[in-house]
Amino acid sequence: MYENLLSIEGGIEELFVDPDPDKARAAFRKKERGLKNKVTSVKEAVDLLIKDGDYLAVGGFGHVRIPSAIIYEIVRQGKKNLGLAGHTSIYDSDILASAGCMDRCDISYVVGYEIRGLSKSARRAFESKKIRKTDWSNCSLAWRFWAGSAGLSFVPTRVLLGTDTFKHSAAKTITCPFTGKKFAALPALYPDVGIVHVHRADIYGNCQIDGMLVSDSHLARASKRLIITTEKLIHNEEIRSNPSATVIPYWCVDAVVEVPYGSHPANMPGEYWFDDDFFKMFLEMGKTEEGTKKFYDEYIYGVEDFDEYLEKVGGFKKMKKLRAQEKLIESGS
Amino acid sequence: MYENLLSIEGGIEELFVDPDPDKARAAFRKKERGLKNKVTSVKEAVDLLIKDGDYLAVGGFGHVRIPSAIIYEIVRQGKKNLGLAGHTSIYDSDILASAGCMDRCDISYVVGYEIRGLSKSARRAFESKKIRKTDWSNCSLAWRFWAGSAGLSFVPTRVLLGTDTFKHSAAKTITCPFTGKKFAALPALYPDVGIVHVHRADIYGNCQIDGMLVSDSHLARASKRLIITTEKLIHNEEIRSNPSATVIPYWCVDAVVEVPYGSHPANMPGEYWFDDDFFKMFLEMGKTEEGTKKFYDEYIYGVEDFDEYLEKVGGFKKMKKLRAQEKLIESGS
Amino acid sequence: MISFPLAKGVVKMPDYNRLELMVCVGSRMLEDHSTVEVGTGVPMAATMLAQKLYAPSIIAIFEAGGVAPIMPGLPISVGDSRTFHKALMASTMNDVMETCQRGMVDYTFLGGAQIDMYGNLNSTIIGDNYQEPQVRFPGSGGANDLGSLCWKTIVITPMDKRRFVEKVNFITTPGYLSGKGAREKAGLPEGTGPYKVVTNLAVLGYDEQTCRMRIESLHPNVSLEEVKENCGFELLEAPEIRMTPPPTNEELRVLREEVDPEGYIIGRQ
Amino acid sequence: MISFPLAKGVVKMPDYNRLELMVCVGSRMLEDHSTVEVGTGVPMAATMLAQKLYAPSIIAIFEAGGVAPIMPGLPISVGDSRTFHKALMASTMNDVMETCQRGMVDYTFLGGAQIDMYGNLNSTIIGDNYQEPQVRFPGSGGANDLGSLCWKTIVITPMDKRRFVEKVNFITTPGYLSGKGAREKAGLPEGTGPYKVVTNLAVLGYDEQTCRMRIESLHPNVSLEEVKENCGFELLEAPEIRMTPPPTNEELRVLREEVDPEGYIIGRQ
Repeated sequence: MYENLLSIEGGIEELFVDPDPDKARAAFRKKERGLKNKVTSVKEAVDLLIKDGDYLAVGGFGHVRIPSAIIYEIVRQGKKNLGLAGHTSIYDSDILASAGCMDRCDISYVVGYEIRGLSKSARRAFESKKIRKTDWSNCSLAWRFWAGSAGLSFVPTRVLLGTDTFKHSAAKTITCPFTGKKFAALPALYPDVGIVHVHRADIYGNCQIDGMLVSDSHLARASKRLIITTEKLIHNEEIRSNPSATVIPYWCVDAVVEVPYGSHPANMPGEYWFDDDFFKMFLEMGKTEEGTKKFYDEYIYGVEDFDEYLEKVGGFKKMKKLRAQEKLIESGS
Repeated sequence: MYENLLSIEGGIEELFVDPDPDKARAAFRKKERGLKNKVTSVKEAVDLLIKDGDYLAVGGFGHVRIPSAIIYEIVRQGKKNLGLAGHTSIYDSDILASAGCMDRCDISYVVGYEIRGLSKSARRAFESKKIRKTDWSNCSLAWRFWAGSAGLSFVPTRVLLGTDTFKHSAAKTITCPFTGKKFAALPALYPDVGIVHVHRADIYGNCQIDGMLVSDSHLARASKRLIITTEKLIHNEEIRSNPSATVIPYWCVDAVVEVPYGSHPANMPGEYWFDDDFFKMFLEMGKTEEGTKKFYDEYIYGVEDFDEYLEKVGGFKKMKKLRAQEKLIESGS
Repeated sequence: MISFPLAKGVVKMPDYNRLELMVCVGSRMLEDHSTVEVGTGVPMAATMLAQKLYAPSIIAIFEAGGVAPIMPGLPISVGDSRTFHKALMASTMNDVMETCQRGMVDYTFLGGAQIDMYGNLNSTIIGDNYQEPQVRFPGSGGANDLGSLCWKTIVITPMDKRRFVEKVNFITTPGYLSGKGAREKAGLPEGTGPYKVVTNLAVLGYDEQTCRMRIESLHPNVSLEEVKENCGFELLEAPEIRMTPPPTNEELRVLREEVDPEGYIIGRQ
Repeated sequence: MISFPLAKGVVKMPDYNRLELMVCVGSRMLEDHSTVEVGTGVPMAATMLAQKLYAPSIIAIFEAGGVAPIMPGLPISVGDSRTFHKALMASTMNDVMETCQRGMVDYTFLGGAQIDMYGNLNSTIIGDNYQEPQVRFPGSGGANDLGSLCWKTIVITPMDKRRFVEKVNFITTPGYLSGKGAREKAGLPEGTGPYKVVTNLAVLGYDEQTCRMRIESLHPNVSLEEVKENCGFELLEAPEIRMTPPPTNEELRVLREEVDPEGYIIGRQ
């Protein structure tokens, strides 16, 4: 039964983040435990908490509930050599990769926009060897976050096995000591910085999210530093009146920024629908390098902050329209 | 780094449940997928879904949110040779063990009533070799449920290691293929029958729980059959109006029974407080075998069903008092 | 062996395009009262059509956590708010995939850029150099997870020699890998694997003994030869090859008016 | 070596019992703004008293999922509704223990039936026959998890030779196991382990070199000899042994009136 114990197979690509749980514990030990007011600005959060070379994990689902304001600010501040967990990473990874902020990526889904097709700008970035790549599946990254949130160095799973996705991952096989069966051991993923956009948070960072969590509760816990943007700041009493709704506790959080419409052009469940026109424009402009450059000049470098960006993309009028679409309210016009 | 791969240490006690994930999958494959009305009675649920020799897992926290009506009915129907996950198992395991329904137990916590002290009746049962025992910790059982809910055969953890709890468990050590570090591998736990008391459920078995879930979302998923008792049946539309609140989906569930006050004498968070007088009486009666026999004769064999039991323990008047205590309402008298 | 008389050159009805055809045929594959984990794109439209016509009680599951929604419109993403609209549960990716891993999900419904005779799917790269490929596709997304863990994998994809290839550039998602028994040997759950491939020309299945792809039914006005010509590997033939019933007016109406009025899927021709 | 003059036979003040003493002394151990995972029994009372007097912002965590409640009264159970009353989060056992496992929890605060010189705790059995013990205690509960995973373990337990033993019958919860380095060798997280033992006679700590238990402060009117006489193994002594300040009137008032008015803990003498 145990003859396989020593015959470990392994993926051949690079493991970007050390899964050692004791090193992670040493980092978590230093995190603030007290209830401190962590409210800050997008600019300051990115400036103070994201360093060149950091490995990032972004919450949401690529074009759903993503922290757009932080992503844009990372580009605006010209952060370099970032790593990224490309976990159903769509607009977020495209913006970072096409701007040249990244040099490595754990990929489960990039380049594609689901039914909107592929992004040319993302393809240019990811087809180049300037971004070192290691492939995974969506849930293998989600399980890697889980293993990190659980303070482990690995988790056994039954995915990846037998495929080139395994070969081009950094997973290894492991034999179950009870059944002798073969599993894919996935290394825990402890991002340097997690970034999550939520519906509501208090000043300490206790967060509520409506709808699917995707992997965000684990991603948030596994991250050594965590930036929260929130549609709304709420009073701590609201958190305490419904403690079952807290999906990310304050102790994971290092910065809280209130950014209404902070996920535009993404869908924010229950709040606003995709900005389809914007995505269409973005994918069209992305077809050429010049178009991409123009997009960044106009929508990122050309604005001071996210509020100015919102005005540029259509302001309150547009937001009202996206809200109506999300709420399934027929427009009168 | 891998010299330890073959030096597996293992606990010496019995592993009561097969952790083979493919055998579990074969059982789960047969479960009903359709939305069927599963509402039934306590009597029928126990009669049809619990067989002599089955291994049970009980939700809640031993004297908090436990499915008392089902526990009593198991005794009333004289089920035999049951196994139990004694996962913070207090009044539930005591009732089953003292009645002679059990012949094996994975123990993390039995016999004790937290600050109320030890139970003599439970001690008589668990100090006898009639119940075969294997020891664990609370979260090692919770993680074993998680591994079951995740369709695995094991999960690595950093508990139990170095102790007699490990020695008298059925855990094994495993070496991480990434770090070479030693972990305790816990075998997945797939109970034959899970039993969970919830605040609200619809007729299909979609469940909502207020407050802490303890391990119930995983316990429910890992169980091959699942009985739900609920304080209140609610319409499916209520479930659909707040899908984030569903903690156990209907497909896990085989029977739904509406049992108001169904956790008495336990605390039902948000609904009613412990019946302290009842626990005092139970622990006092349990001091002698005669007292224990008298308790069963009076409160279990001597009543037809849980409604009759509720009348015996004080009826609406008592329930109103326990509600007031839970709601922190000063009584007028 | 072919049980109906159709020859090449018969005039094709112009009243539906190949995506509409695939969506309609795909929608008939799903058993009512079963669980299906729905991939992005065409499978979403097929599942929604199935719910409206054939399998009102099918339980659609989406990898970001949505379970059994009543979809008010075609989701753009398998993680958007339509995938948990009036759902039975809005959960997490881990919960959904763990549900698949413990054997509770009957079908998964996927797309794919390339497929081989064993149903192995490539959605990662074209080219030999992984770090510098000719084309970078999205990668697995949830496809590897779902194709590994669900009992039966249904693929919907149009058919041509560039897609149906002898050897895929990269096995993103496991089919039967190198043939019978290979999945189990690799460690994948027992008894899982490819089930059907819905294309614009035919419905394909798998030979039980060899796990190789075979032709099971031909779409209206499509000949066996045409199917073979559009496939880069040798296709086996089922003992009896049927004719796929053409899309019905009802299917097309519901698809065009209710499922995808904006033409996100069926307008991509 | 003893820095204050106290002899055996001094009349003890009768104004508090040994449980009140332990709770008051225990309540002073916890640093404000730290995270503490609270075990059942005496630790709950000590933590609640700490919150009211010394560490208003301490973050109490309970193993069933309660995080930072504003407790309206003493919990009877570490899983009851008081442990999440106006809490910051009502979560799961897995979440709480995983939080401990990843190094976010500074202290755990436990009771125990037996303890040895390395701080190993027994709460499982008395007797040599595991399947048929003389006494069956509850078992680990969360104690093994917490004593394995939290950074510092504080134990509160009254002191006598049956409790403080050379060798515990059963190591339920790891202290330093067999001495320095043994935890790490066993696979437990680096840098964790026993921190203090609060008894009715003294506060004990651990010698850094040997990981053996040592006397750090004597309670009012307790002599070094008395402590040693009530211990079944050789106790080391800290370089400087202090006197524990006695329970203050304020501590006793709050404990009796606000924390445990029903005497669940302090009335168990």
